[in-house]
Amino acid sequence: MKKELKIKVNGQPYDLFVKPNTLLSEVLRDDLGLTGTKRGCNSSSCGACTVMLNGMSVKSCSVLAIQANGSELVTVEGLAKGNKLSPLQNAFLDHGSYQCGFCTPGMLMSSKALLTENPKPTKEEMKEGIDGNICRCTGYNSIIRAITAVVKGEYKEAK
Amino acid sequence: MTTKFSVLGQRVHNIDGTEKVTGSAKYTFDVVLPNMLYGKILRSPHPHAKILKIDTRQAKKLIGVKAVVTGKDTLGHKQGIWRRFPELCDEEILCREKVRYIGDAVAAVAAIDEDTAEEALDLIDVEYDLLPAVFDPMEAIKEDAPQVHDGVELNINITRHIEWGDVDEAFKKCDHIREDQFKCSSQAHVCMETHDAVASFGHNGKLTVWTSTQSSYYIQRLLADMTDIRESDIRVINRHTGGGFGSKFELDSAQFCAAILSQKLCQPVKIVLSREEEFTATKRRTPMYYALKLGAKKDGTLLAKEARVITEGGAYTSMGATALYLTGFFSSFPYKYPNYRYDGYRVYTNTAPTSAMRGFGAPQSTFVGESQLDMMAEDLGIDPIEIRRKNGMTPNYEVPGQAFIQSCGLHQCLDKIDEHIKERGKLPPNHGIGVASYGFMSGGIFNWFNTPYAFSAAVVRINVDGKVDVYTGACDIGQGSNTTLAMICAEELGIKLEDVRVFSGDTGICPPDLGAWGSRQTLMSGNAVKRAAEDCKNQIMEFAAAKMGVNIVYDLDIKDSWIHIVARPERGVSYYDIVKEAIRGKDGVAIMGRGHYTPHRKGMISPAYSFGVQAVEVAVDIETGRYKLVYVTTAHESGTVINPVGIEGQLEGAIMMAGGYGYCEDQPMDDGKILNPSIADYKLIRSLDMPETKILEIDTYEPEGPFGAKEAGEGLTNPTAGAIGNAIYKAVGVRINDLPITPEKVFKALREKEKKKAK
Amino acid sequence: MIKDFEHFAPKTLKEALALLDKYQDDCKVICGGQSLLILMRQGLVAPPYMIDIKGISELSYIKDEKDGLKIGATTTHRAIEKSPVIKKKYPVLAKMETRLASIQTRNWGTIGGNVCHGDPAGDPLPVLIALGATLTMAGSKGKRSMPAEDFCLDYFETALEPVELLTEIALPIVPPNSGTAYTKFNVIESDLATVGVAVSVTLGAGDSCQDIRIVLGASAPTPMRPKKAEAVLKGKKITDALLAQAGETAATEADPISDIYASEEYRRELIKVLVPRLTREAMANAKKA
Amino acid sequence: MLIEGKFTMKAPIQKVWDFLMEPGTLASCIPGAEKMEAVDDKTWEGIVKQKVGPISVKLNFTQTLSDVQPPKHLKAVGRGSAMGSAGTFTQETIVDLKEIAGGEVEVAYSSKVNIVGRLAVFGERIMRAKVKKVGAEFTGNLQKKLESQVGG
Repeated sequence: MKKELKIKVNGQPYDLFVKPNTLLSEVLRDDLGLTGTKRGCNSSSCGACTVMLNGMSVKSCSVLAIQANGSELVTVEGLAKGNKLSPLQNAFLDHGSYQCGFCTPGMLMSSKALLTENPKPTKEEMKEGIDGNICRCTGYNSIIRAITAVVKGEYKEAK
Repeated sequence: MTTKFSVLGQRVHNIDGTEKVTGSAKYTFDVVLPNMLYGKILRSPHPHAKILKIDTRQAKKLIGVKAVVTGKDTLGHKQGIWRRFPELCDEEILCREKVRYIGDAVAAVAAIDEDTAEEALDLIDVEYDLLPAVFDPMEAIKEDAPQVHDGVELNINITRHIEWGDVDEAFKKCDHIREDQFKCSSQAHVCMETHDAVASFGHNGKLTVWTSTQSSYYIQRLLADMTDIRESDIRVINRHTGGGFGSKFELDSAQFCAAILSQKLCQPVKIVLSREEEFTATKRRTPMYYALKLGAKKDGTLLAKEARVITEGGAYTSMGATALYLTGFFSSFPYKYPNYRYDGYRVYTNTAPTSAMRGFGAPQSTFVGESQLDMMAEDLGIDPIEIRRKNGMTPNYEVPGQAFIQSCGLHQCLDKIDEHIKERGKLPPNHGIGVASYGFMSGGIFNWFNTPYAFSAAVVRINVDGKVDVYTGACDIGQGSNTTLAMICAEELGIKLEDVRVFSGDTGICPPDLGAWGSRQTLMSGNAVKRAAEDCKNQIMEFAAAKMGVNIVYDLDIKDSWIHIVARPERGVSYYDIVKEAIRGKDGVAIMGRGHYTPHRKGMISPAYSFGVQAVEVAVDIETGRYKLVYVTTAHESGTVINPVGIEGQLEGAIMMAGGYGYCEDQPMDDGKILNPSIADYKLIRSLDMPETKILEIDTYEPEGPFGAKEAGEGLTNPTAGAIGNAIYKAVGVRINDLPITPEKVFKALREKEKKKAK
Repeated sequence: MIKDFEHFAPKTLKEALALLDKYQDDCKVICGGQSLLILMRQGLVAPPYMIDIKGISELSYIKDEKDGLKIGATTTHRAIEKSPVIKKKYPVLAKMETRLASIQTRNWGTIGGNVCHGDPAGDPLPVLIALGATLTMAGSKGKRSMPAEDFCLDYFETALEPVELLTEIALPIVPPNSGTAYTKFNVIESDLATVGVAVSVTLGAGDSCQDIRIVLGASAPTPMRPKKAEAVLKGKKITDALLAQAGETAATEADPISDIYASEEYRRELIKVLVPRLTREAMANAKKA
Repeated sequence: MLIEGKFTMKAPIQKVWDFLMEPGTLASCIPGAEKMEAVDDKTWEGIVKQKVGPISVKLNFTQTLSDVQPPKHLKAVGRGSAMGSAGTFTQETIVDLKEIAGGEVEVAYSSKVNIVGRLAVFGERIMRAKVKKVGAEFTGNLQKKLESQVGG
């Protein structure tokens, strides 16, 4: 039996009806068409589905959609403001912190959650911040360099 | 670093970067078409069995199921990427009579959603007659071993022999000979996007397939082989691909099953392999048993080497035939052996087929070779760097009868690493630095695929506003080839990178290209694009020369979108203005250039080779055997650097992958069953495990490459496992000859060493 | 593929218990679901009814009380990790949490869910047992409590009845001159434990070992206390020789398995190394305290 | 994966053997076995229920004696498929009897178990732990049964 699901995604409120066995990632991708959020595994291991839920990072493949009822979500599509990329997105571009790009949305969301919680992380904290996300292409260090640049204030938040 | 280029060597954003950081990049995984169905594949739970009967009636009755197909619904063709050799085309994909490994496909379902398709799989009843199975190649070559394929003697799929000089005579002249044995493990590619395909066959008889692939052309041709649809009626589209690493250039079960289901229904069918299928039913790195004999003079001069290899082939040939050849060739790398002999045997087993993975046999040969070389150096009392200097390849060296090496910066790399190790100074206790040298090819000169086309071809079109479109069959699988090709085009035309767009990997609009494997695209596709751009440039120049009315002895060039006299750069005209007028002057036809590249007279292997040396520092906990990768420094030369950000990414990414191969990645099996088919159980290096990395780029110029460039992709995967092994030895004095070098193996070796000492 | 189920989201403990009474074996309790959903996606667990207790706010708390610390069962790992009072009074618990899976998992997953999963390789239980924690369970017929070390019965089997919910984890006040340490051995930093060891020590006069609790994770069907090893050290002045003996003893008491991550033999060897190592660390922490 | 065990008991070897050969003795020692029924003198069928934490599995189980060398050696091959297609499992059991001093018989037992399908994916770690335990229980059951029926 479908249940009502009220969520706000990237600032937009939605009123949906979902089956209780639907995962949050499925609602985002299939119902809302926000395909930036990926799925890379079936075991909560890869982090490609990471989104922000009430300001914290979660693996959207490991959260039942109905459990997110009433929450505010941010997906990778919500990072840019209009036509202005966010500091993290610009830093990822400058530092080549992506290759195939499949893990990138999750990496950005984990990085964003880290900086939301802790604007001045140490290098070790940055590594920990993205440790739940697998990237098979970059070797992570370029992602750490991008986060470092943002922390140093090299990129300004778009107004 | 040379500064004569305006675009090459610049730190640029990949041309698809903004799509990737905003989540708008569409992968096959994201493709949704109207009226689309979802497919799932039923796979054999048995390593070796006859299929007696497949009953699909119950599955077909399930509401929402639209079609169920089995091997009987196919044409029964066997496919393989070694198309020139029909006996090596041995894989049906949907098995008709026999399954040969756990994961072999036996049926596929198309349904209205994934859940229904999966439910239907449970309703398919397959009756099997279990056959004796064989899993280890050493067992499979025994007289009484079960036969994986009928009529294949001793299960030997392929043999390879490479020889030059007089090896036996040379060993007699050696002061010291070492014989060592090694075992190289399997490895999974673990692309973040699993294999997937959306196939759409229309009533017009045409098939369109969106798929995550390294070679749209190969998939197009192989699908044509398997379905008897004309090649040109099949359009394969690869836009963004979530990683490949060697796993995605053969026809796979997602592509084939989606295609035949769609053919049957005339509805689009999407199949996305689950992560478990990805681990168990796609190809993987070839495990190898290696026996090496190495002979040297007292002064460290290497006189002879003999390598004997038996590889676990798994159930089918796939690209394993190439891996067998390349591991043999690269076993001589990067040294000047006057006498060398290689014998390789690829053996069929009832395990998942083994094939290409980044490095293609060379990570295995580099691990064993570099480990043994360090042992030899120690035996002879010579410094590891010194023995590499003494024997390392140099520019313009000919590997007898095999290859001609033009550019080679190995010795500069050795110098840099030597300096670096000295700078690191005295290390803390139980730390050690190990080195490994390596080399790799820039694309293969092989045509086992039997393509009638040029290896690479490109079309460049200049539009009226000066914007340039590049059409290439090359595939950008994340390595950034579209950016590299755009940079080459922009450099050649003397325009801005932003003025170039790339259309790639779509067989409907792009000229054929063999695709992204063997580190070939920078050199081969790069040359094709460069030549196509040159063709355009010549046309512009003709018009500009006429327009400017310059003395015919003057040379013209374009730089920063300014067409000018080389001797008087201030005299010129705007590229944009000339393009506008040129098109008008050509009766409105856009400026089009064509280019292609097929290697000729470049030896047997590759037109060019890259080289490097890597130093890995480890820190070992001697009580537990647990060690950490502390620091990895790589001195690397890949000719002219086109995209420095891309090279950094390739290098650091290779360390994650090759460090994993050396340290923790493995696919243990029990009776042919892979025991860790999930990312939870398959251990991958994560950010907290990743070492510090440093790159020392060495300047070289490769005459055969576009603007002097050569490969910088796979070769970087070669050295790390060997360097880790050598570093462990330096740190704590134990040597591990079988990969991966796990803490438990180090612990056991340390205990053995203690015991010996006690005696 | 997750099979269809009916979902209940009770807002209070009472409502939840009533639902448990009603559906008993046919239902499954979900909180963060970080372990459960993996099994459900494999189709290995397919309950017709799910009781979702994530929203029961009365079970999510960290209270510093006179007789010790109380943690509500639905408190997330991340809340524990970042709690100032836990960092101050039970730093080992916060530190343990930083090595549990990933931040995403800790943000959504709960301490109660982890404990009830009964995974012998889980991180929290060895630490909770070392700290002398008591678990409180509620059923519609009332509450009961038991020491954390008695909670696990077998592989993934706990003392929790189908009609009960774990409600609270209580930690006693740490006695003076006490210290606790935890580590897990694994090959990848954030991975599950190949072997986990937690040690709590209370030092007596002359730095002798007045009391000690050693807990092994991933070394037996349940987290376990090698009591003979504890006896080797208890009441004694700790020496290297005694520590080595305790390690040896703990290794024989353990009952580890061989799997793809480690052989049984290697696990025992790790116990031999880690028990002395962690005891030293716990003693150092006790001296700092 | 391989589970091995052995125990000794005081009984004549032939008596132990005869009991082992009785249909269903082996099958009924399998933990969780229910409704074991003989199909013929070498084959029996039944249902095996197993539980690992939250996972409950019900297997249709068939076991066949495949190699019988009285009174010393027997081999039985078992096959189970889970209801609901969670996986299949195969088992090969070898029991060797040996007379040792003092009228005792040593019963050596080894069983090779292989699980495929979703059950196996669930986790090598958990399944292996479970199999080890089931193996130990089987040996325990066998020993108990033999001792109560034949021993003493």
